[in-house]
Amino acid sequence: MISVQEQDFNQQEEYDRLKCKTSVGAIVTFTGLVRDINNGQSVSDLSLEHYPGMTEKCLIDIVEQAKQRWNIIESTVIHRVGHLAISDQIVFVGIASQHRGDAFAACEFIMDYLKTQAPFWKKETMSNGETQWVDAREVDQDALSKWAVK
Amino acid sequence: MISVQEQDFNQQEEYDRLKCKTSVGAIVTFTGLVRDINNGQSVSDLSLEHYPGMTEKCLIDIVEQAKQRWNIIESTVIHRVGHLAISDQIVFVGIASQHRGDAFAACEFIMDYLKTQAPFWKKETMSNGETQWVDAREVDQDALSKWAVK
Amino acid sequence: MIKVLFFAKLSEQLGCRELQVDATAVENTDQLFQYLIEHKAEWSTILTSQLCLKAVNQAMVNDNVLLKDGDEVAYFPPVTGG
Amino acid sequence: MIKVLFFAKLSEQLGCRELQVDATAVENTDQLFQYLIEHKAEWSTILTSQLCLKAVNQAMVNDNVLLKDGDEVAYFPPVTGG
Repeated sequence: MISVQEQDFNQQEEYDRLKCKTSVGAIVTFTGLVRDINNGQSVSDLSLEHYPGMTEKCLIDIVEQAKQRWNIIESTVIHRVGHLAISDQIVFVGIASQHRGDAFAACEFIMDYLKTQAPFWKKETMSNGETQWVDAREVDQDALSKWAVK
Repeated sequence: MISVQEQDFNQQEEYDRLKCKTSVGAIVTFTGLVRDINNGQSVSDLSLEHYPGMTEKCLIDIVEQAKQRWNIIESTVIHRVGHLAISDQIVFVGIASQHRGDAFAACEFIMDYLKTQAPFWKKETMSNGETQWVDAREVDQDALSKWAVK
Repeated sequence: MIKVLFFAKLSEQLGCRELQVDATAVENTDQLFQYLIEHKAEWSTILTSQLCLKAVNQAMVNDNVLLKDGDEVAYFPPVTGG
Repeated sequence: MIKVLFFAKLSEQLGCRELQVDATAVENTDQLFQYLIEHKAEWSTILTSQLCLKAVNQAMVNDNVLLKDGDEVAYFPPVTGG
């Protein structure tokens, strides 16, 4: 399941959906939240812009790549857009597999690719009222190297 | 939070506990479930024996090691013991961090060490009524190598 | 026509979210970029002073790509979702 | 006394979960293991035919370890939790 949406999502519902088959032995979930501090500056809220159409295509493609590399029984990617406050949920990636190795790797792979490939952009409002577009982090680009085919 | 317990646990409750601070930007959870098939054989249920006292000590030690290697804001490890049925939850590891890299690594590290160090033993009842102790898997021992200090 | 889209900081700086470009005026993305640089006085500086990623028909591309009538080309800063 | 515990498959095979051994009879874990092997006829085969892990005072150890009165020593198969 892939969804780009304004509304919030529910951890238990998403977990239960992943847990639906008796062959599932391992579920890994990742949730990204709006932090109160980014690069040392105090954040008061966030808005998320995206490229409708391309975001969905891009997420489908990333999940497809993960399915080719690891055994995945169920997968979920949810990314929110629009206005978000501190501690709000931004993104959810959940993977159900037979074994934990596949679930961990696929979940982290999807997040690493999403971070550098999926057309979302964050704009922060700081606690002093100023707004600024978040800069891409080099560390996110570097994170991709661990998925290079050896 | 570390707990060895007979009773079930709740995904949402554990997630909410991890999410309690506004500095948290990433939550990774792992849940292990009773699979219907193990090593090609049909399983009907499972009982989990442990070494009371040592299990808790061992889990505390593993979490402590993780905290020395990664930035962890909150952590939870729950392991059930006693009688379990298919699809029942066995183990939960949840990590809350500022950034996803720490949360993924610490969560997988704790699971890999738990799998090879913590004194729990599974006994399966097969669908034909026979019982057998689960054999340790070499792949679990191998999984430790990725955490060797480079 | 070729549909050109701008997103995030880039769209704010250019003061433009969407533009239609005559497909007969540009053969490929290199020519389209040149067209955009010359489109308004300040666009040259904005488009060349920072890293702009591009997508053709909603797939990211690095190289020069042939364009045809009906194509959609988007320009945007490095992504920051997740 | 030294408290000796067996777990899981090993405890089933030996038909024993717990045993008290006189601390004056064994100085270290090697001697304790020798004592257990000789404790009952069938224990030798059971204890030497498979991988037995050991913990002294609830911490896993590989090597020979000195024992004193009040110590707790456990033997068990490779763990299979999680």
